[in-house]
Amino acid sequence: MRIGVVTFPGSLDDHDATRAVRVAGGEPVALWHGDADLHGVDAVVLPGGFSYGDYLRCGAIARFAPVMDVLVPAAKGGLPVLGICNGFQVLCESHLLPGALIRNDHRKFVCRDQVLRVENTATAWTSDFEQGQEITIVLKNGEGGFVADQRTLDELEGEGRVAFRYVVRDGDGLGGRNPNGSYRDIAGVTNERGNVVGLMPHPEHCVEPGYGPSLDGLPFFTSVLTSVVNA
Amino acid sequence: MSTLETSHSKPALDTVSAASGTPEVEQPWAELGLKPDEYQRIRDILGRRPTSSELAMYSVMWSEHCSYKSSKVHLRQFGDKTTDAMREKLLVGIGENAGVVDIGDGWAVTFKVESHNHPSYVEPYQGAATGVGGIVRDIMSMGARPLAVMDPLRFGALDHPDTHRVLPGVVAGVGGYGNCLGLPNIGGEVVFDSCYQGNPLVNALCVGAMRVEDIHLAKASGVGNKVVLFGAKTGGDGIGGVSVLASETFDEGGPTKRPAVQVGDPFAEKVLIECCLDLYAAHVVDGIQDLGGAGLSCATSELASNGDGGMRVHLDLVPLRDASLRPEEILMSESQERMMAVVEPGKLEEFLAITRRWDVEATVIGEVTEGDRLEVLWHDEVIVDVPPRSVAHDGPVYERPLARPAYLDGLQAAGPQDLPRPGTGDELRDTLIRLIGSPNLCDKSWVTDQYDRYVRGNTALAMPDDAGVVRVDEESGRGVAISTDCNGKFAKLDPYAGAQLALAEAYRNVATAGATPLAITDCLNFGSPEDPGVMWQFAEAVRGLADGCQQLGIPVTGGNVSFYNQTGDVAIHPTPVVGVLGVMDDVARRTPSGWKTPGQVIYLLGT
Amino acid sequence: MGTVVIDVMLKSEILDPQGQAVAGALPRLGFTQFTDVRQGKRFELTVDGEVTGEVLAAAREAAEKLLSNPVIEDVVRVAELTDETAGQPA
Amino acid sequence: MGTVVIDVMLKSEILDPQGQAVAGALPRLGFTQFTDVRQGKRFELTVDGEVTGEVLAAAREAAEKLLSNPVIEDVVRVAELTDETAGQPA
Ligand SMILES: Nc1ncnc2c1ncn2[C@@H]1O[C@H](COP(=O)(O)OP(=O)(O)O)[C@@H](O)[C@H]1O
Repeated sequence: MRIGVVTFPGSLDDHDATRAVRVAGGEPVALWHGDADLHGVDAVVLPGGFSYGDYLRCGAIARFAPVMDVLVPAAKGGLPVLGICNGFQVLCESHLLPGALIRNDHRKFVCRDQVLRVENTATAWTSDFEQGQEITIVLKNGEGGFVADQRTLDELEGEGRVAFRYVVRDGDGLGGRNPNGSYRDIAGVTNERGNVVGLMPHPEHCVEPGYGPSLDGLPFFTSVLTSVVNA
Repeated sequence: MSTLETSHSKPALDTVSAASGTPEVEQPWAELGLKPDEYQRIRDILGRRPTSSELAMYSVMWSEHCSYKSSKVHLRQFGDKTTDAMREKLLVGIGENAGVVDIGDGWAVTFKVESHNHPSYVEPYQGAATGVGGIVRDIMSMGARPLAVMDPLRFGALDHPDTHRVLPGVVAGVGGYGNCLGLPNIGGEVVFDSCYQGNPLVNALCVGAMRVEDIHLAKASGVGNKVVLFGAKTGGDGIGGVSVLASETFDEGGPTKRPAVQVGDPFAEKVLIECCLDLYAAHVVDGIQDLGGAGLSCATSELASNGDGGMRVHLDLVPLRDASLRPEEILMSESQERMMAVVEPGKLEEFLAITRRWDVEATVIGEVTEGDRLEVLWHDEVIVDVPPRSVAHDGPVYERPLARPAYLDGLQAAGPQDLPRPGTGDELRDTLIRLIGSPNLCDKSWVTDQYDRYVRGNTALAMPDDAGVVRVDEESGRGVAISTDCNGKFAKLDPYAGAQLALAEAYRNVATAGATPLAITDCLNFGSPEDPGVMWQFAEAVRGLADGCQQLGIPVTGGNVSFYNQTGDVAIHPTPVVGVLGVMDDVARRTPSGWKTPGQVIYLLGT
Repeated sequence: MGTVVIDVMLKSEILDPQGQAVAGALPRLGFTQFTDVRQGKRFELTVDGEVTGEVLAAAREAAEKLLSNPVIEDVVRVAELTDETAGQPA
Repeated sequence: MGTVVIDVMLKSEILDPQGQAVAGALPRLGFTQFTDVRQGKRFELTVDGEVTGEVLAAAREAAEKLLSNPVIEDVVRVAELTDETAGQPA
């Protein structure tokens, strides 16, 4: 099972994503932004970071990288793609996923251990979770506020395409709000087919005992191995 | 920019031959901060008056900040009091960009703490950001991959309006730059005291690792080897002070505005890190130096001084962001995200292929020459011809007068015995609440949550623990623990003991995390060295630290001195920030602070 | 040498945290007359020659394709930078 | 209801990483005519009534005091938003 991890200039968590694929039992394959070739991989991870510094808008410039020219049609054809944080932003800018990510409502970067609820276990990246399961993974972003117009939001809800939601609880230090101002507490979404998933929090930081707050990130990567076998 | 042609046609270029023929020309050495005897010494070294470019180089390299002229005589103790046993794990000691220690299994670790205090007061965000950027390049230039950063910070009173300008900017700058570089922030300090009101302290530490055989040094050797400048273009950043020179050479109107602040581009630095690591892996780098304070003046003179030949640099080949820059200004520019490498001609093609892959601009601007001179040319005219050692290493050394401050007796006599004590339960409760609610003791997550502590997935401990712990070797789990500490109030009461207390605290924090302490870095933040009282504090603190290191048996491997942290006559508390680094076989076995499960037994150790 | 100015603003239905922060800070500084603030981006693109109709058309295309995200933003202006659009903060 | 536009740009001698990133991306998208790009901020401040001289003066003061950092930025425009300054991206 070969899973590609794309490196853009400014990618930061490509190394972690590679490790997570390996820990889950897959074979990581390094993909380069300037190389318009997926090298026959079975799935792709777009990792976190600040591609091109994210100076214009997060993911806006990475979207035009040569590797995206081959990734976008492949994703439309059913290739499993996971976008984490900056990767999620790239997927939105590429219109593979709806909506956009804007500056956190409190305008600060935030790094914390965050509880999410898994809302959809029918995707290529979530099948090893239980419906409604609560997981704790790392959240770290400056521009993680998920926004879209009302119609799109209603459509996402109606079609069950909200994949993850921030669990908002009293006493978690956020005053009853989600960590970045995302509309309807949306942390991650999927496309209709369920092969493309994007989320702001970072499962790849939660796969090894002793590092990170949990092992709750592992099922993302084991799910895709199963889904590729079953495909 | 259309200014290029005009600047060339200006007749005012001050060449070596012009300088030889015009010994009587008045030069603005005093405005550049040189003392009369220092200027005379430059004339003696050169046997003529310096050119304006040479004057610029000497003035900045002989500044307190670059030459350590007031601190050198004291810092020597760090070497003198280091025994052979303490040196056992030391691969590179004081004198290089950063010290390097052997942590076993063929791994070497380098770490260092530096200050960026004054720039962070002027422009908090960019000052702090470029402070992080600078220390990370220091670590990169040793051949290492940077692993993590830390940020010991000191601010004025929390409720002072200016703190509301400085603190959010500094924290956002440290985070903005470090987060974008993909370096976990694994610790630091946030301390409030009104003594830092006009002089906040922004210290930044970086730790990096490499295989022992991959250590790189800042030296230019091998006649015919190429000198390559790579990374960002050179702009007019941080050359405010040198404008007096430029204005001498401009006929009308003076130079265009030169910014006093540098703006960081963390994306450019991230790309530079990856590019450098690819260059090291391909073995195409013979010597390397980062460009920080004093820019090209520092990089060229240090590389040449540490090497075994001379160096010739064609300054007009330096890629510019602002074409109106004069040669003096190009030599001085503190533009960020630049590096200088020495490359064998046969490896140049491969070197350039790697920089192209990362979209990093690289330009051959000179070569290593026979002989022992550093020559800088501007369109084929020689504008600098100096012995590089005289610029980089043989600057002035001062034994400044010391005097124990008179106020100390009173301060030390006023012990806690005279303080009111809580008498009732209510008073005790009130005291406790005030303590735990005070900005110096309260939870710091409002700061640290703005820093990425997880990136690269090797962080085994970070805030709120007393030491940061990161894995170096992913196979074995071998890694390092680091803590930085200092209590400026203790150091004010007794700088000798205060420095030792800082050392002891950092040492304990590393040890209790489960690591064996190996090495020390320090950032000595003080007032003006021209004040004998401050100089006495400094001397005492260094003596205390050196003695403490000897007792603990671990060496100081590098650090930084920041003087002139004072407003008018009032200096900050002496603040010798000490960083201790320890090693662990497997960082997954580290000990967090704080109990985990009910039923655990609590022991109190020590006296 | 000519310059094209491109202005991009968040759509009015999208939350603008930066604009809100400014709106919150203004009254504290004594500016009570402003009822709302939105923050957007201004780009200045330089060309070597004149700003021709062709250049403006290219700038418009770049604005739509790269400089703005139509999901959240509107391009509100693409124009040659003249002295008058530059304006003088007297 | 009136609106004041305030434009703030980095001083020309200050490094502009944002503009550089855009300048680097444009040629890759086939836009080769642009030789430089600078990125700044645009603020739109709303007032309930007319944009009077007083309002403009207040906006100018707010621009200098809060909306720009004089160490690295210049306020390049403070003006009433009219249809014409709004411009139409045809
Ligand atoms: N407080 C200090 N303790 C130990 N070594 C120091 C201290 N300050 C400076 N040094 C060492 O002196 C040398 C010269 O400083 P350096 O870092 O090269 O200066 P800069 O980086 O400011 O140009 C370095 O090796 C540095 O580690």
